[in-house]
Amino acid sequence: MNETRLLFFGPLREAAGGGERLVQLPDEVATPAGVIDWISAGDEVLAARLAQPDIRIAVDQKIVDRDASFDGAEEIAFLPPFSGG
Amino acid sequence: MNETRLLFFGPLREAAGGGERLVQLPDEVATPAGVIDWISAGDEVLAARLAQPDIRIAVDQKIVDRDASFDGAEEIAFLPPFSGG
Amino acid sequence: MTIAPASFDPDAALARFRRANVEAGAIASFIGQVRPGDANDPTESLALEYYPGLAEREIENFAADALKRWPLKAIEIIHRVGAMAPGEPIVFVAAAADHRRAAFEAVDFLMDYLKSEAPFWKQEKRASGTRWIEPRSEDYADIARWRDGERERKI
Amino acid sequence: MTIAPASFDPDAALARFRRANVEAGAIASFIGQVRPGDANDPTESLALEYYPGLAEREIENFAADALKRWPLKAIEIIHRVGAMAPGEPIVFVAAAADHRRAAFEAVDFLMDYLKSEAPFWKQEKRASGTRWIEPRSEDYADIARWRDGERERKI
Repeated sequence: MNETRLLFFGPLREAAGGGERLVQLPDEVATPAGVIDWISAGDEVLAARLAQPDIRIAVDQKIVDRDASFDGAEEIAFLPPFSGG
Repeated sequence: MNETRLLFFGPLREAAGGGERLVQLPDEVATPAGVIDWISAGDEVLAARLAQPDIRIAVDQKIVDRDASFDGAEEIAFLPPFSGG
Repeated sequence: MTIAPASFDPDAALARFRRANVEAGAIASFIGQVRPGDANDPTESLALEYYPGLAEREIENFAADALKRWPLKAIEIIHRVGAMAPGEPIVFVAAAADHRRAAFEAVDFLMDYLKSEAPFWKQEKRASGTRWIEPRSEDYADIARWRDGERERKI
Repeated sequence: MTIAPASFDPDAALARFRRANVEAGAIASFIGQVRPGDANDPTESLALEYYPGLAEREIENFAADALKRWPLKAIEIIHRVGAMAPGEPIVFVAAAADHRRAAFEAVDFLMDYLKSEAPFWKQEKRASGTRWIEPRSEDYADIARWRDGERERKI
Protein backbone atom coordinates (compact mmCIF):
# COMPACT_ATOMS: atom_id res chain seq x y z
CA MET A 1 0.00 0.00 0.00
CA ASN A 2 1.34 3.42 -0.94
CA GLU A 3 2.09 6.20 1.43
CA THR A 4 0.55 9.63 1.05
CA ARG A 5 2.29 12.78 2.20
CA LEU A 6 -0.04 15.29 3.86
CA LEU A 7 1.17 18.90 3.88
CA PHE A 8 -0.15 21.68 6.12
CA PHE A 9 0.86 25.23 5.25
CA GLY A 10 0.90 28.54 7.08
CA PRO A 11 -1.36 28.71 10.12
CA LEU A 12 -2.64 25.19 9.39
CA ARG A 13 0.76 23.77 10.21
CA GLU A 14 0.28 24.83 13.82
CA ALA A 15 -3.25 23.48 13.94
CA ALA A 16 -2.01 20.16 12.57
CA GLY A 17 0.95 20.01 14.94
CA GLY A 18 3.46 19.87 12.08
CA GLY A 19 3.83 20.64 8.40
CA GLU A 20 4.05 17.10 7.11
CA ARG A 21 2.61 13.66 7.87
CA LEU A 22 3.21 10.41 6.08
CA VAL A 23 0.09 8.29 6.20
CA GLN A 24 -1.43 5.18 4.67
CA LEU A 25 -4.94 6.14 3.65
CA PRO A 26 -7.58 3.40 3.84
CA ASP A 27 -8.92 2.49 0.41
CA GLU A 28 -12.32 4.02 1.15
CA VAL A 29 -10.73 7.44 1.81
CA ALA A 30 -10.65 8.74 -1.74
CA THR A 31 -11.76 12.39 -1.62
CA PRO A 32 -10.29 15.44 0.18
CA ALA A 33 -13.45 15.55 2.33
CA GLY A 34 -12.83 11.93 3.29
CA VAL A 35 -9.20 12.68 4.16
CA ILE A 36 -10.28 15.58 6.35
CA ASP A 37 -12.73 13.36 8.26
CA TRP A 38 -10.14 10.64 8.61
CA ILE A 39 -7.25 12.80 9.87
CA SER A 40 -9.33 14.98 12.16
CA ALA A 41 -11.15 12.12 13.87
CA GLY A 42 -10.81 12.86 17.58
CA ASP A 43 -9.19 16.28 16.94
CA GLU A 44 -11.99 18.83 17.11
CA VAL A 45 -9.68 21.82 16.67
CA LEU A 46 -8.19 20.48 13.44
CA ALA A 47 -11.64 19.29 12.28
CA ALA A 48 -13.09 22.78 12.75
CA ARG A 49 -10.15 24.41 11.03
CA LEU A 50 -10.20 22.15 7.98
CA ALA A 51 -13.98 22.46 7.69
CA GLN A 52 -13.64 26.17 6.91
CA PRO A 53 -14.59 26.77 3.28
CA ASP A 54 -11.61 29.09 2.67
CA ILE A 55 -9.18 26.16 3.05
CA ARG A 56 -8.14 24.96 -0.42
CA ILE A 57 -6.93 21.43 -1.02
CA ALA A 58 -4.39 20.33 -3.59
CA VAL A 59 -4.07 16.67 -4.59
CA ASP A 60 -0.74 15.99 -6.27
CA GLN A 61 -0.22 19.73 -6.73
CA LYS A 62 -3.57 20.41 -8.32
CA ILE A 63 -6.27 22.37 -6.49
CA VAL A 64 -9.44 20.27 -6.44
CA ASP A 65 -12.95 20.27 -4.96
CA ARG A 66 -13.43 18.56 -1.65
CA ASP A 67 -15.66 15.95 -3.22
CA ALA A 68 -13.40 15.18 -6.18
CA SER A 69 -12.41 11.56 -5.84
CA PHE A 70 -8.83 10.49 -6.48
CA ASP A 71 -7.35 7.11 -7.23
CA GLY A 72 -4.24 7.12 -5.08
CA ALA A 73 -2.46 10.33 -4.12
CA GLU A 74 1.20 10.91 -3.38
CA GLU A 75 0.70 14.34 -1.87
CA ILE A 76 -2.32 16.12 -0.40
CA ALA A 77 -1.83 19.71 0.70
CA PHE A 78 -4.10 21.80 2.91
CA LEU A 79 -3.84 25.48 1.99
CA PRO A 80 -5.20 28.28 4.18
CA PRO A 81 -6.03 31.65 2.53
CA PHE A 82 -3.05 32.88 0.55
CA SER A 83 -1.19 36.06 1.45
CA GLY A 84 1.49 36.55 -1.18
CA GLY A 85 2.68 39.62 -3.02
CA MET B 1 3.89 101.22 -24.66
CA ASN B 2 4.97 97.78 -23.55
CA GLU B 3 5.94 94.96 -25.82
CA THR B 4 4.24 91.58 -25.67
CA ARG B 5 5.99 88.36 -26.56
CA LEU B 6 3.83 85.94 -28.54
CA LEU B 7 4.87 82.28 -28.40
CA PHE B 8 3.78 79.57 -30.83
CA PHE B 9 4.50 75.97 -29.85
CA GLY B 10 4.65 72.66 -31.66
CA PRO B 11 2.84 72.58 -35.00
CA LEU B 12 1.64 76.17 -34.46
CA ARG B 13 5.19 77.43 -34.77
CA GLU B 14 5.21 76.38 -38.39
CA ALA B 15 1.76 77.88 -39.03
CA ALA B 16 2.94 81.16 -37.49
CA GLY B 17 6.22 81.17 -39.40
CA GLY B 18 8.28 81.19 -36.21
CA GLY B 19 8.11 80.42 -32.52
CA GLU B 20 8.25 83.94 -31.17
CA ARG B 21 7.08 87.45 -32.14
CA LEU B 22 7.58 90.68 -30.26
CA VAL B 23 4.57 92.93 -30.83
CA GLN B 24 3.01 96.11 -29.52
CA LEU B 25 -0.66 95.31 -29.03
CA PRO B 26 -3.14 98.17 -29.57
CA ASP B 27 -4.95 99.14 -26.36
CA GLU B 28 -8.24 97.76 -27.60
CA VAL B 29 -6.73 94.27 -28.05
CA ALA B 30 -7.21 92.98 -24.53
CA THR B 31 -8.45 89.37 -24.83
CA PRO B 32 -6.86 86.25 -26.40
CA ALA B 33 -9.66 86.28 -29.01
CA GLY B 34 -8.75 89.87 -29.85
CA VAL B 35 -5.08 88.97 -30.17
CA ILE B 36 -5.97 86.12 -32.53
CA ASP B 37 -8.02 88.43 -34.77
CA TRP B 38 -5.29 91.03 -34.72
CA ILE B 39 -2.33 88.76 -35.54
CA SER B 40 -4.13 86.64 -38.11
CA ALA B 41 -5.57 89.58 -40.08
CA GLY B 42 -4.70 88.82 -43.68
CA ASP B 43 -3.36 85.35 -42.85
CA GLU B 44 -6.20 82.92 -43.43
CA VAL B 45 -4.11 79.83 -42.68
CA LEU B 46 -3.06 81.11 -39.25
CA ALA B 47 -6.57 82.44 -38.59
CA ALA B 48 -8.10 79.03 -39.29
CA ARG B 49 -5.52 77.26 -37.18
CA LEU B 50 -5.91 79.54 -34.15
CA ALA B 51 -9.70 79.40 -34.40
CA GLN B 52 -9.65 75.69 -33.61
CA PRO B 53 -11.12 75.11 -30.15
CA ASP B 54 -8.39 72.67 -29.13
CA ILE B 55 -5.80 75.49 -29.12
CA ARG B 56 -5.22 76.63 -25.55
CA ILE B 57 -3.96 80.10 -24.74
CA ALA B 58 -1.76 81.11 -21.83
CA VAL B 59 -1.44 84.75 -20.79
CA ASP B 60 1.63 85.28 -18.63
CA GLN B 61 1.91 81.53 -18.12
CA LYS B 62 -1.66 80.99 -17.04
CA ILE B 63 -4.14 79.16 -19.26
CA VAL B 64 -7.18 81.40 -19.75
CA ASP B 65 -10.42 81.53 -21.73
CA ARG B 66 -10.37 83.26 -25.07
CA ASP B 67 -12.67 85.98 -23.82
CA ALA B 68 -10.85 86.65 -20.56
CA SER B 69 -9.67 90.23 -20.73
CA PHE B 70 -6.17 91.12 -19.58
CA ASP B 71 -4.68 94.43 -18.61
CA GLY B 72 -1.30 94.29 -20.28
CA ALA B 73 0.47 91.00 -20.99
CA GLU B 74 4.17 90.27 -21.19
CA GLU B 75 3.77 86.87 -22.77
CA ILE B 76 0.93 85.23 -24.66
CA ALA B 77 1.41 81.60 -25.72
CA PHE B 78 -0.60 79.60 -28.23
CA LEU B 79 -0.66 75.94 -27.31
CA PRO B 80 -1.80 73.19 -29.68
CA PRO B 81 -2.98 69.86 -28.19
CA PHE B 82 -0.38 68.50 -25.79
CA SER B 83 1.44 65.25 -26.42
CA GLY B 84 3.71 64.65 -23.44
CA GLY B 85 4.49 61.53 -21.46
CA MET C 1 9.46 33.94 -13.15
CA THR C 2 11.71 33.50 -10.16
CA ILE C 3 11.16 32.42 -6.57
CA ALA C 4 14.01 34.13 -4.70
CA PRO C 5 15.11 32.40 -1.49
CA ALA C 6 17.47 35.29 -0.65
CA SER C 7 17.35 39.07 -0.93
CA PHE C 8 17.12 40.35 -4.51
CA ASP C 9 17.64 43.73 -6.14
CA PRO C 10 14.46 45.00 -7.82
CA ASP C 11 16.22 48.04 -9.31
CA ALA C 12 18.67 45.78 -11.11
CA ALA C 13 15.73 43.58 -12.16
CA LEU C 14 14.02 46.61 -13.72
CA ALA C 15 17.24 47.66 -15.46
CA ARG C 16 17.60 44.17 -16.98
CA PHE C 17 13.95 44.07 -17.97
CA ARG C 18 14.21 47.48 -19.62
CA ARG C 19 17.38 46.56 -21.55
CA ALA C 20 15.58 43.46 -22.82
CA ASN C 21 12.58 45.60 -23.85
CA VAL C 22 13.97 48.80 -25.38
CA GLU C 23 11.45 48.41 -28.21
CA ALA C 24 8.51 48.66 -25.81
CA GLY C 25 7.05 52.14 -25.46
CA ALA C 26 5.67 51.41 -21.99
CA ILE C 27 7.12 49.64 -18.96
CA ALA C 28 5.05 49.48 -15.79
CA SER C 29 6.40 47.93 -12.62
CA PHE C 30 5.59 47.30 -9.00
CA ILE C 31 7.78 46.61 -5.98
CA GLY C 32 6.34 45.37 -2.69
CA GLN C 33 8.46 45.89 0.42
CA VAL C 34 8.19 44.74 4.02
CA ARG C 35 6.37 47.49 5.93
CA PRO C 36 7.86 48.78 9.17
CA GLY C 37 4.78 48.00 11.28
CA ASP C 38 3.41 50.29 13.96
CA ALA C 39 5.69 52.81 15.60
CA ASN C 40 4.88 51.36 19.04
CA ASP C 41 5.00 47.75 17.83
CA PRO C 42 7.44 47.59 14.94
CA THR C 43 7.79 44.58 12.67
CA GLU C 44 10.97 42.67 13.46
CA SER C 45 10.80 40.30 10.52
CA LEU C 46 8.48 38.77 7.95
CA ALA C 47 8.63 35.05 7.14
CA LEU C 48 7.24 34.07 3.75
CA GLU C 49 6.53 30.42 3.13
CA TYR C 50 5.24 28.87 -0.08
CA TYR C 51 4.24 25.60 -1.69
CA PRO C 52 7.09 24.74 -4.07
CA GLY C 53 5.90 23.45 -7.40
CA LEU C 54 2.32 24.65 -7.12
CA ALA C 55 3.40 28.28 -6.58
CA GLU C 56 5.53 28.33 -9.73
CA ARG C 57 2.80 26.66 -11.76
CA GLU C 58 0.03 28.98 -10.56
CA ILE C 59 2.18 32.03 -11.30
CA GLU C 60 3.01 30.74 -14.76
CA ASN C 61 -0.70 30.13 -15.36
CA PHE C 62 -1.78 33.64 -14.57
CA ALA C 63 1.22 35.16 -16.34
CA ALA C 64 0.06 33.24 -19.44
CA ASP C 65 -3.46 34.55 -18.82
CA ALA C 66 -2.12 38.14 -18.71
CA LEU C 67 -0.29 37.58 -22.00
CA LYS C 68 -3.60 36.52 -23.55
CA ARG C 69 -5.62 39.39 -22.07
CA TRP C 70 -3.29 42.24 -23.08
CA PRO C 71 -0.93 42.92 -25.98
CA LEU C 72 2.26 42.60 -23.94
CA LYS C 73 5.85 42.24 -25.06
CA ALA C 74 7.10 40.70 -21.82
CA ILE C 75 6.36 40.07 -18.15
CA GLU C 76 8.76 39.64 -15.25
CA ILE C 77 7.86 38.32 -11.80
CA ILE C 78 10.23 37.81 -8.86
CA HIS C 79 8.78 36.66 -5.55
CA ARG C 80 10.86 36.42 -2.42
CA VAL C 81 10.44 33.66 0.15
CA GLY C 82 12.10 33.14 3.53
CA ALA C 83 12.85 35.60 6.36
CA MET C 84 12.97 39.31 5.56
CA ALA C 85 13.64 42.53 7.44
CA PRO C 86 11.47 45.67 7.14
CA GLY C 87 12.28 47.56 3.93
CA GLU C 88 13.39 44.43 2.06
CA PRO C 89 11.72 43.77 -1.28
CA ILE C 90 9.09 41.02 -1.30
CA VAL C 91 7.90 41.10 -4.87
CA PHE C 92 8.78 42.66 -8.23
CA VAL C 93 6.41 42.64 -11.18
CA ALA C 94 6.99 44.36 -14.52
CA ALA C 95 5.18 44.39 -17.86
CA ALA C 96 6.30 45.83 -21.20
CA ALA C 97 3.89 46.85 -23.97
CA ASP C 98 3.52 49.30 -26.82
CA HIS C 99 1.09 51.46 -24.88
CA ARG C 100 0.80 52.21 -21.21
CA ARG C 101 -2.72 50.95 -20.48
CA ALA C 102 -1.85 47.32 -21.26
CA ALA C 103 1.31 47.54 -19.14
CA PHE C 104 -0.49 49.13 -16.17
CA GLU C 105 -3.41 46.74 -16.20
CA ALA C 106 -1.20 43.66 -16.53
CA VAL C 107 0.93 44.63 -13.49
CA ASP C 108 -2.20 45.44 -11.50
CA PHE C 109 -3.75 42.08 -12.49
CA LEU C 110 -0.58 40.10 -11.70
CA MET C 111 -0.27 41.71 -8.26
CA ASP C 112 -3.90 40.92 -7.44
CA TYR C 113 -3.31 37.29 -8.38
CA LEU C 114 -0.03 37.07 -6.46
CA LYS C 115 -1.81 38.44 -3.40
CA SER C 116 -4.68 36.01 -3.26
CA GLU C 117 -4.28 33.22 -5.84
CA ALA C 118 -0.74 31.92 -5.37
CA PRO C 119 0.19 29.64 -2.45
CA PHE C 120 2.27 32.01 -0.32
CA TRP C 121 1.79 32.73 3.36
CA LYS C 122 3.21 35.61 5.35
CA GLN C 123 3.96 35.50 9.04
CA GLU C 124 4.84 38.74 10.77
CA LYS C 125 7.02 38.85 13.87
CA ARG C 126 6.56 41.86 16.10
CA ALA C 127 7.61 42.66 19.66
CA SER C 128 4.00 41.89 20.67
CA GLY C 129 4.05 38.46 19.07
CA THR C 130 3.83 36.49 15.85
CA ARG C 131 0.82 36.42 13.55
CA TRP C 132 -0.16 35.03 10.16
CA ILE C 133 -1.31 37.67 7.73
CA GLU C 134 -4.79 37.15 6.32
CA PRO C 135 -5.83 38.60 2.97
CA ARG C 136 -7.58 41.96 3.37
CA SER C 137 -11.13 42.43 2.11
CA GLU C 138 -9.61 44.84 -0.43
CA ASP C 139 -7.57 41.97 -1.86
CA TYR C 140 -10.74 40.01 -2.61
CA ALA C 141 -12.41 43.11 -4.06
CA ASP C 142 -9.34 43.74 -6.22
CA ILE C 143 -9.26 40.30 -7.73
CA ALA C 144 -13.02 40.33 -8.36
CA ARG C 145 -12.45 43.21 -10.80
CA TRP C 146 -10.85 40.83 -13.30
CA ARG C 147 -13.79 38.46 -13.20
CA ASP C 148 -16.78 40.74 -13.65
CA GLY C 149 -15.57 42.32 -16.87
CA GLU C 150 -15.39 45.82 -15.35
CA ARG C 151 -11.89 46.26 -16.71
CA GLU C 152 -12.54 44.86 -20.14
CA ARG C 153 -12.18 48.25 -21.72
CA LYS C 154 -10.77 48.23 -25.22
CA ILE C 155 -7.06 49.06 -25.22
CA MET D 1 9.94 66.91 -10.45
CA THR D 2 12.64 67.26 -13.07
CA ILE D 3 12.64 68.36 -16.69
CA ALA D 4 15.67 66.53 -18.13
CA PRO D 5 17.30 68.19 -21.15
CA ALA D 6 19.63 65.20 -21.66
CA SER D 7 19.30 61.43 -21.40
CA PHE D 8 18.49 60.17 -17.91
CA ASP D 9 18.65 56.77 -16.23
CA PRO D 10 15.20 55.64 -15.05
CA ASP D 11 16.59 52.54 -13.32
CA ALA D 12 18.85 54.70 -11.18
CA ALA D 13 15.89 57.02 -10.55
CA LEU D 14 13.84 54.09 -9.27
CA ALA D 15 16.73 52.90 -7.09
CA ARG D 16 17.02 56.37 -5.53
CA PHE D 17 13.27 56.63 -5.07
CA ARG D 18 13.16 53.22 -3.41
CA ARG D 19 16.03 54.01 -1.05
CA ALA D 20 14.21 57.19 -0.04
CA ASN D 21 11.01 55.18 0.55
CA VAL D 22 12.04 51.95 2.27
CA GLU D 23 9.15 52.45 4.69
CA ALA D 24 6.59 52.31 1.89
CA GLY D 25 5.05 48.90 1.33
CA ALA D 26 4.22 49.67 -2.31
CA ILE D 27 6.15 51.37 -5.09
CA ALA D 28 4.57 51.61 -8.53
CA SER D 29 6.43 53.09 -11.46
CA PHE D 30 6.17 53.74 -15.15
CA ILE D 31 8.79 54.32 -17.82
CA GLY D 32 7.90 55.62 -21.27
CA GLN D 33 10.43 54.99 -24.06
CA VAL D 34 10.71 56.16 -27.65
CA ARG D 35 9.08 53.49 -29.81
CA PRO D 36 10.96 52.12 -32.82
CA GLY D 37 8.25 53.04 -35.33
CA ASP D 38 7.19 50.80 -38.20
CA ALA D 39 9.59 48.20 -39.50
CA ASN D 40 9.34 49.66 -43.01
CA ASP D 41 9.43 53.26 -41.78
CA PRO D 42 11.44 53.33 -38.57
CA THR D 43 11.57 56.32 -36.25
CA GLU D 44 14.92 58.09 -36.57
CA SER D 45 14.42 60.48 -33.69
CA LEU D 46 11.83 62.10 -31.47
CA ALA D 47 12.02 65.81 -30.61
CA LEU D 48 10.20 66.86 -27.48
CA GLU D 49 9.56 70.54 -26.93
CA TYR D 50 7.89 72.16 -23.94
CA TYR D 51 6.80 75.45 -22.49
CA PRO D 52 9.31 76.18 -19.71
CA GLY D 53 7.72 77.55 -16.59
CA LEU D 54 4.16 76.49 -17.39
CA ALA D 55 5.15 72.82 -17.79
CA GLU D 56 6.79 72.68 -14.38
CA ARG D 57 3.88 74.48 -12.76
CA GLU D 58 1.22 72.28 -14.35
CA ILE D 59 3.09 69.13 -13.32
CA GLU D 60 3.46 70.41 -9.76
CA ASN D 61 -0.25 71.16 -9.70
CA PHE D 62 -1.35 67.70 -10.68
CA ALA D 63 1.28 66.07 -8.49
CA ALA D 64 -0.22 68.04 -5.59
CA ASP D 65 -3.66 66.88 -6.72
CA ALA D 66 -2.47 63.24 -6.64
CA LEU D 67 -1.11 63.72 -3.12
CA LYS D 68 -4.57 64.92 -2.07
CA ARG D 69 -6.47 62.12 -3.82
CA TRP D 70 -4.42 59.19 -2.51
CA PRO D 71 -2.54 58.43 0.72
CA LEU D 72 0.94 58.62 -0.83
CA LYS D 73 4.33 58.83 0.79
CA ALA D 74 6.09 60.31 -2.23
CA ILE D 75 5.91 60.97 -5.97
CA GLU D 76 8.74 61.27 -8.49
CA ILE D 77 8.38 62.63 -12.03
CA ILE D 78 11.18 63.02 -14.59
CA HIS D 79 10.26 64.22 -18.08
CA ARG D 80 12.78 64.35 -20.86
CA VAL D 81 12.87 67.15 -23.46
CA GLY D 82 15.02 67.58 -26.58
CA ALA D 83 16.06 65.09 -29.24
CA MET D 84 15.90 61.37 -28.46
CA ALA D 85 16.70 58.12 -30.25
CA PRO D 86 14.39 55.07 -30.27
CA GLY D 87 14.62 53.16 -26.99
CA GLU D 88 15.60 56.24 -24.97
CA PRO D 89 13.49 56.97 -21.89
CA ILE D 90 11.01 59.86 -22.23
CA VAL D 91 9.32 59.83 -18.88
CA PHE D 92 9.63 58.24 -15.44
CA VAL D 93 6.86 58.37 -12.86
CA ALA D 94 6.88 56.64 -9.48
CA ALA D 95 4.60 56.68 -6.45
CA ALA D 96 5.18 55.21 -2.99
CA ALA D 97 2.36 54.31 -0.61
CA ASP D 98 1.50 51.90 2.18
CA HIS D 99 -0.73 49.83 -0.10
CA ARG D 100 -0.52 49.08 -3.79
CA ARG D 101 -3.85 50.46 -5.01
CA ALA D 102 -2.95 54.05 -4.11
CA ALA D 103 0.48 53.72 -5.74
CA PHE D 104 -0.94 52.19 -8.95
CA GLU D 105 -3.74 54.69 -9.34
CA ALA D 106 -1.47 57.68 -8.68
CA VAL D 107 1.03 56.62 -11.36
CA ASP D 108 -1.81 55.93 -13.80
CA PHE D 109 -3.35 59.36 -13.04
CA LEU D 110 -0.03 61.19 -13.36
CA MET D 111 0.72 59.56 -16.72
CA ASP D 112 -2.72 60.51 -18.04
CA TYR D 113 -2.13 64.11 -17.02
CA LEU D 114 1.40 64.20 -18.45
CA LYS D 115 0.03 62.88 -21.75
CA SER D 116 -2.68 65.45 -22.26
CA GLU D 117 -2.53 68.22 -19.66
CA ALA D 118 1.09 69.36 -19.60
CA PRO D 119 2.53 71.59 -22.34
CA PHE D 120 4.79 69.13 -24.15
CA TRP D 121 4.82 68.44 -27.88
CA LYS D 122 6.39 65.49 -29.65
CA GLN D 123 7.67 65.56 -33.19
CA GLU D 124 8.64 62.28 -34.78
CA LYS D 125 11.23 62.08 -37.53
CA ARG D 126 10.97 59.08 -39.83
CA ALA D 127 12.48 58.25 -43.20
CA SER D 128 9.10 59.16 -44.70
CA GLY D 129 9.05 62.60 -43.10
CA THR D 130 8.48 64.57 -39.95
CA ARG D 131 5.17 64.78 -38.10
CA TRP D 132 3.79 66.21 -34.90
CA ILE D 133 2.17 63.63 -32.66
CA GLU D 134 -1.46 64.29 -31.76
CA PRO D 135 -3.04 62.88 -28.62
CA ARG D 136 -4.84 59.60 -29.31
CA SER D 137 -8.55 59.29 -28.56
CA GLU D 138 -7.53 56.81 -25.83
CA ASP D 139 -5.60 59.59 -24.12
CA TYR D 140 -8.75 61.69 -23.82
CA ALA D 141 -10.74 58.67 -22.66
CA ASP D 142 -8.05 57.91 -20.08
CA ILE D 143 -8.05 61.34 -18.54
CA ALA D 144 -11.85 61.47 -18.46
CA ARG D 145 -11.74 58.57 -15.98
CA TRP D 146 -10.43 60.86 -13.27
CA ARG D 147 -13.23 63.38 -13.77
CA ASP D 148 -16.33 61.20 -13.78
CA GLY D 149 -15.72 59.61 -10.42
CA GLU D 150 -15.44 56.10 -11.89
CA ARG D 151 -12.19 55.54 -10.06
CA GLU D 152 -13.27 56.99 -6.73
CA ARG D 153 -13.25 53.58 -5.16
CA LYS D 154 -12.34 53.51 -1.50
CA ILE D 155 -8.75 52.46 -0.98
